[in-house]
Amino acid sequence: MYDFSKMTGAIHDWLSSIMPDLGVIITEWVIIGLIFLAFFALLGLVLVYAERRIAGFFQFRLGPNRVGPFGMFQTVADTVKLLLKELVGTDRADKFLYNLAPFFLIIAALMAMAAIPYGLGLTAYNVNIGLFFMMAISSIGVIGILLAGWASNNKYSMIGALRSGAVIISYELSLGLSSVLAMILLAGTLNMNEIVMSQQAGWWLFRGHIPAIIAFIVFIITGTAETNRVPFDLTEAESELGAGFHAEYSGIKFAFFFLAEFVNMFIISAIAVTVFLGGWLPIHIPYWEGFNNIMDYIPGPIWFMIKTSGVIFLLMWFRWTFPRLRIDQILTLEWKYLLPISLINLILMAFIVMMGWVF
Amino acid sequence: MTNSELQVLVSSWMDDLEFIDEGVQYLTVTVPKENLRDLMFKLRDDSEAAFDYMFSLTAVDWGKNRGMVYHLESTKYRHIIVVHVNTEDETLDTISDIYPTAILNEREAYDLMGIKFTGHPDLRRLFLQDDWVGHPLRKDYVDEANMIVK
Amino acid sequence: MTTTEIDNKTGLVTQEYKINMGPQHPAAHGVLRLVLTLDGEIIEKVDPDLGYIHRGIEKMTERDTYKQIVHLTDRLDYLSSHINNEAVCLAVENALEIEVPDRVKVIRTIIAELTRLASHQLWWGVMGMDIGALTTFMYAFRDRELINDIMEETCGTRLTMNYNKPGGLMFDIHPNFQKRVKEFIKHFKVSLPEYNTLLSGNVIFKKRLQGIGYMSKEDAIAYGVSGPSARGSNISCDVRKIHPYSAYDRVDFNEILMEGGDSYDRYMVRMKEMEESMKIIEQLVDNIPEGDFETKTAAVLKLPKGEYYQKVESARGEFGVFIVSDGKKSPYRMKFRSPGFANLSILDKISRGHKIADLVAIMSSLDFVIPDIDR
Amino acid sequence: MNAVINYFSEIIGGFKTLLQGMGITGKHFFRAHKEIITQQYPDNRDTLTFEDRYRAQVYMEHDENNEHRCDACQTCEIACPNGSIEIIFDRVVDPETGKKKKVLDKHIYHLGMCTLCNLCVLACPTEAIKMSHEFETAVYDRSELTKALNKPGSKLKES
Amino acid sequence: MGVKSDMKNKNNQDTFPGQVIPGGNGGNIVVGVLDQIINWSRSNSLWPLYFGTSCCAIEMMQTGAARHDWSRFGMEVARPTPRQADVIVIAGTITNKMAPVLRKLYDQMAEPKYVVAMGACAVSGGPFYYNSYSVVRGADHIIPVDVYVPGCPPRPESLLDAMIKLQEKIKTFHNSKRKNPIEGFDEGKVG
Amino acid sequence: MGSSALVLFFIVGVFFIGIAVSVAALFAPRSSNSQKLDPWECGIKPFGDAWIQFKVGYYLFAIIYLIFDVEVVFLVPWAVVMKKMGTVAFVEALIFLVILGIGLLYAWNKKALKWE
Repeated sequence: MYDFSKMTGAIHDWLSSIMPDLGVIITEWVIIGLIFLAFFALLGLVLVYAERRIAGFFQFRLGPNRVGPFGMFQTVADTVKLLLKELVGTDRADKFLYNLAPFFLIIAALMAMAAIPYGLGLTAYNVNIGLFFMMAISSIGVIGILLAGWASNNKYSMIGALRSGAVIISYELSLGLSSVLAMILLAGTLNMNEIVMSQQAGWWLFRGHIPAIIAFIVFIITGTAETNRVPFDLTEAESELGAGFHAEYSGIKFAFFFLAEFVNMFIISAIAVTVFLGGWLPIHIPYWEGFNNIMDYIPGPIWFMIKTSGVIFLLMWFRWTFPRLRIDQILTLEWKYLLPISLINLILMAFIVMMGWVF
Repeated sequence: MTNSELQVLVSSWMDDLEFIDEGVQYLTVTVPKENLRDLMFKLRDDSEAAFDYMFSLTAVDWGKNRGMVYHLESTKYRHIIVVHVNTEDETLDTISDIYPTAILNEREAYDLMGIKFTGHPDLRRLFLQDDWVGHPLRKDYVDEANMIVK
Repeated sequence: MTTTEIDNKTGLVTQEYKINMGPQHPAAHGVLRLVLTLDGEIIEKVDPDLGYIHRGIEKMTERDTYKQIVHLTDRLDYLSSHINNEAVCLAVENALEIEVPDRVKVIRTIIAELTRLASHQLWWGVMGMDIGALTTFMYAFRDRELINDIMEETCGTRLTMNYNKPGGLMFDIHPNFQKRVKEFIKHFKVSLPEYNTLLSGNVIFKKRLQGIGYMSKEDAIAYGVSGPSARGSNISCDVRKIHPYSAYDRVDFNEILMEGGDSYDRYMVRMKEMEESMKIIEQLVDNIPEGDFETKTAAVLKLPKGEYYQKVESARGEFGVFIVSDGKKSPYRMKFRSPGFANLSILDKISRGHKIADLVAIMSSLDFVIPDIDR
Repeated sequence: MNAVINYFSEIIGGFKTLLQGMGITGKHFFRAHKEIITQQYPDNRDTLTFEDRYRAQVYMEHDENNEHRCDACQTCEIACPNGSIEIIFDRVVDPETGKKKKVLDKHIYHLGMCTLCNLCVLACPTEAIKMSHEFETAVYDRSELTKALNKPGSKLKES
Repeated sequence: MGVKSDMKNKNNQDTFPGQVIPGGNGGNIVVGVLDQIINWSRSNSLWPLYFGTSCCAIEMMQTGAARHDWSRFGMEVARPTPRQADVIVIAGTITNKMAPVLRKLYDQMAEPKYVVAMGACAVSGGPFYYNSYSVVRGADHIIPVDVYVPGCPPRPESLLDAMIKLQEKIKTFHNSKRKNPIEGFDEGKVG
Repeated sequence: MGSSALVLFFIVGVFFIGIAVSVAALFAPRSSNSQKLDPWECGIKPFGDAWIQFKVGYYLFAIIYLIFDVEVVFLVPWAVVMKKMGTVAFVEALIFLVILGIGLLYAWNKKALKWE
């Protein structure tokens, strides 16, 4: 297992040897900032493209395939177009909040990405309350949606925004309570890297008995709701509200919402992978030593991306299968089903941990 | 019920009904406009007639006067009756409280033919803009701005 | 314009507000405009504002000959264009007492049922989309394309076929017609259960529709609701059964009736109607009688003075053609009784107290085609 | 107790229907390579075929001598429900019989108005006009959609 | 409601095929490199507005569906709000009542914006040109149209052909010399 | 990197949006007309303002949520140390969770979990 902190450490040492401390810090900031920004933008492009292609395959069609090889530059074209599209909004909007809303979404998404462990020693913001931080920061994005919808002074946006309020006050609970809390019980830590390391003997999904599986299912459901995707896409519900909260946003500002949705999907998948599916650890099958050794040669970040894509694919699969829930059903689902199940599940998990029945 | 039986039944209710015999498919009756609502109530509530389903309301401009043609069917007995009512002064009593399906249909008739239904809860234009002049389905309607006649 | 009211439960003052849904809205099924009065998300009143696609077809018919009128009816309810054509042709044929050959009757019936299938497929796809399931749309359109191909082969165009003319059909059927129809039926028998698994059985979908938009039997009759929407409220109103026309008297099919009267029942009526349509086609497609595909008619048809009414069962309900003739080559007054217009009139009543999302579901379950309503 | 059993059976039943739905879409996804029915239009132009009866626009048949069969009888103009066809003709005195005869000058066809209802083609007594498959009709300028169907210099075929 | 009165006047002057005001721009053969990049992105990312009024809308949906699949061109991202859309495909009849709505939607769209008139009704009023009292005889009386595609309704391939022609037109724009197509439109000046 | 990463990512985010928006504002074509700045409401002039006293149906949920969310915060430290503490921690948390659960059931029973 290659520890990327060696590499970053080496870079740090080299930089320290050629420039003063302040210079080192600034250089490192610029490098990290650029890398993450590039990664962020690339992720958006790739995920949008992937979604459109995958949607195509679900529906007996091809999806974008004419711009560049296999249509790979489709989203690039879209981005350039959106960048050079006029920014219109209404004159009735609350200008300040209207312009502020995309910042919330994008910055929250960026910060959440900082705490994700992409590989051993490959975390920009390695903090001992990592998971807690992720939970907290990922709910800030919803404030962006609320702001956008309210500030637009468009009734459809308004309804969309208030719906997002309903979703946030519900699904935060199950997301935090059941799934994540139950897994913290198993791992005994909040540090994302330590959670990953604690799964070297096997993924928590399999080692945590049935409670872990229930926690995973609840996590995926609530995660879909947190990212406002079908079947929980009430905030933009095309057939009901037109475009919902971003109806008044055009051009690049709209692109930010689009981007944030996809990046949030990545973040939720990344958490799921970290907590349940062993993060950047390679797939190991017990008693297949040869196979396991070969798997070890594949670097951690690649494993991480493979697993994350798997979860993202699952979310896309949901999107292209399910109808949308209604607002009261969303609340019912959370309060009458997910939350009680999570509570019981948490007790069960605690019981299992107490008895030491974890393999 | 056959048409002749129906005719006997309907004519037993009131006197001044006229039955049209030529060129019609169904039993067709012309009612004076004062008696329209009475007849409609009877047609709907009478247990033997039981015309509960009004499937068509047509406003017709007959040239000298305008009128409505109501097509009624009974979902129980499946017989059909056609009621004609004509008006000289462009007003008719509404039947929208008897047959709610008439609410929109009478608005349409008002919009396109200009028949005013007294007692209608919400008589506005339905299809055309509020500032439209005239009623296009009338035979004497001319609109040089919007209509090119071939 | 907004009224304030005291919410008794919480003591907070909330405002009613009005919102335009349509004419340009994904759920408007075209250009239906509904002015909604809402309190929060709850619908207080639905006021349909029509006419955004009112083209004055009834006025136009007064200047066209009967043969020319047929193509205008394609544009009324474009999803059951063949059935509309058929209604006009039947009305004219009845008036002129033209007896069309058996072959024509059977072919008309088959194509009418294919049209109904295509219409219901589209409705299913769009209904899924309105509820939020995006893939249904593509599944429905995949199967719809096959019908469109059959139409193109026999009738010459895909959507507005104009295949009927007074006295018969425009062409004879294509030699491949029977083969392709049978292929389609075979294919669709596999697809339809998939539709049911994907959407009808889905728990979210059921929860979204069950108990939503309840329409009582009495209300439905009083508002003149017809077609599958009425049959969902247990009203037997299938014109094909009650006043059979074309070849419907010689085929065996069931009139689907549901007891519940909510959106889900209206949905299920249509799903089961597709099976019945397939049954009708299967019975007829191998038994198309030999004969002529048209009766020779005069170049210009003149209907005798009088009134003629013809009702048919279109995909949305009872479509009627009312002709007042004064003996000239054009009708004196022609009225199309559109099923959607009557079905729309009950929308306000059945959607009050529901939420915006329910309104979309109710509208889908009533299956509007706006040009049919506006004419 | 019943309520509890109902509660859980509802969850499990609901879950099952969701999985069934995912099964359908998943099945099609993993069989996509066989099931994709997309016809890649601009690339398949050479192989694209339509059914014989497909109607895309009206055209007038000309033979190799640039002769058509339209005798300017105006039947199609009368049959057309929406005035898409206008026939401009000259009256020429036939030298043999001495009668005045219509000769087609221009058969004007407004493609932009045509509804492709086929009534003109059915009405035509001489089968001069027919429906073609030429579907790539998009233009930048609406006036290009008004066409003269008879080619310049063409004349009536003597029969 | 200036739109409506304008239209009425225009109809008065009209003799078929009517005064045609083309959509403007385009037609330049040589464009710069930067223009090429911008035009490439714009032409390959035409997001249509959800706008269908009648029969043509069905064929438009058919074009979006699996068989013809305009997502291959990146056009499947149909936007319900005009702020985010690039092209209006006017699929169906435009009536006098709808005309101000269409104009408003067009006005609310963010630049650059394009219009495709699909089907006989949108091109010229089609079957409703004569004898109808409520139909606008061609959508180009309301907004400048870039590409016309006749047919009633045109088959999906025809619409795709129109979209490809629109892409070709966009590829010849000079962005620095770009002129707003709506400028002078109401006064009837050819763009 | 420590918590300075948060500052970094904040700056990066601000720059990202700021640059993109200013590029769009500078180079995108513009037009203006009388209708452009109206809010979009399906192509019709909107009725009045959108900022009204809006009835949100989840007022009670929000309160219950608040209670639960605070409680969940208490549970996080417990979850971390649960493994080490064993039975004592389990029983204590059990009591806590049971009380929470009873609270939920009470709210359920009072029909507070019904969207209106």
